[in-house]
Amino acid sequence: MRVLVQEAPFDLAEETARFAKGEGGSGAIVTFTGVVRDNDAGTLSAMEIEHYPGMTEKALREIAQQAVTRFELQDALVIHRYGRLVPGEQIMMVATAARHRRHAFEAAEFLMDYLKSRAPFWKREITAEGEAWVAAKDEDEAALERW
Amino acid sequence: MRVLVQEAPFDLAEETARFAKGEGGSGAIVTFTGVVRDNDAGTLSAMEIEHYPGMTEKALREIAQQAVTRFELQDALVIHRYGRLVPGEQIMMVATAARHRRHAFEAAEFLMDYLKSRAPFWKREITAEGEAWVAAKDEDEAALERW
Amino acid sequence: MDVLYFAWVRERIGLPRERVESTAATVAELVEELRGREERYEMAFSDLSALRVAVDQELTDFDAPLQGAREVAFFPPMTGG
Amino acid sequence: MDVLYFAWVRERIGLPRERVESTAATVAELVEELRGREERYEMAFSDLSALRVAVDQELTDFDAPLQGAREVAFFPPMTGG
Repeated sequence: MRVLVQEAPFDLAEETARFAKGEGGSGAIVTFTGVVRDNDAGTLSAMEIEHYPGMTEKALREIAQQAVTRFELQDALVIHRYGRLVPGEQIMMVATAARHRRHAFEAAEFLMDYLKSRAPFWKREITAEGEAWVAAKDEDEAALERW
Repeated sequence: MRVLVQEAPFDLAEETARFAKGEGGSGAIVTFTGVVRDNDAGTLSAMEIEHYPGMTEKALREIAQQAVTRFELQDALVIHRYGRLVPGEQIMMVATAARHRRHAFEAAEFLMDYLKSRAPFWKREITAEGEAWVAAKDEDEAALERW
Repeated sequence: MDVLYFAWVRERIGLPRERVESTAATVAELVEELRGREERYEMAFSDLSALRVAVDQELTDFDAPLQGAREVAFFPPMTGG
Repeated sequence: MDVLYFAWVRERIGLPRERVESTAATVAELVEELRGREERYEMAFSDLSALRVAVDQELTDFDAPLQGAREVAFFPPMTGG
């Protein structure tokens, strides 16, 4: 299990290769990568991500450990960035390895649903029109009820 | 959209990086990678994959196109190998890019469910005890009913 | 038309493809003709529920018409992924 | 104890963390003390349903006891991923 919270970009290809190499014959590997998306008006200049140093690592580790236990994962990876990111940059990734594809998929969705609403990150959008904190969505909270 | 049917190994890291680079601000990227898994007894020496040249490419292309339309994907990738593979080798991968993570996840699962039962591949396991064709599972056929 | 066999269907019949002259109107009729040939065909086609069929590289069922078909393939349920 | 503020809670209060001497038994009591201080606290804590709280880096609720707590953090609902 590997959990990284960092300001620097990560290398998706390298992380994916490393994870696949170490997965130990699990059969199924799922990755999810989040990318900063421009807004509909095309005016997003940056996304600033604030976090809670100390608690973030702890929360991510707990979420990843829950996923490993619940979905019988061989391995799990979580990388989440903070700081100032521009459209097109990768914000975060998760990877899961399991013997059965359904478990690998479910675990990755579980990780994402929990990261969205239970890991102490806050996003702020900087646009041509001004700056604003991204509001949490009711649907993100509702997504946790599946698990 | 990219569909590859090949005997040679593919480079997961390179394919993932290439896909992520071309995803055009979609926000969410999901990949699934299938790896040859040893059997429980640890006696699998190889997995031989037979396919139907011509129909395979056509079927994969149709399945990928359906996923793109149905889940509003920005892009989709399917790579599937045939021939003789040993435990630990990567058999196949799919990648999906969408604006919303749920769509990217669902599309990858849709692709996998259809690849399992609707793409003309047949697996044969070569073990210390002998050789046998892998039987299709009822649950794989049932999985299609979700869609 | 060309008739193709894959996986254990190919093994039972003993060849991957052959040219078949037939006036069968449907896949089912073609299967009946083949079964009448030799025991290895009878063995391969003994349980149609264990078989799948594609006509001109499209999955279809045993009721499918063969008019104009160039290629018919028989194989067990697929195990991709 | 240390009290931390994140995102717009930090902006409204005007600082990221401060040392607070308090005998509040619960998070809710601590919030009441802070609201009584200045208008910027009153503004930050006006709608508790829009806030989340962590005690010693564990998410909890406003009824949580503060006995032995070293660090309390207030912030809006999280938006990770």
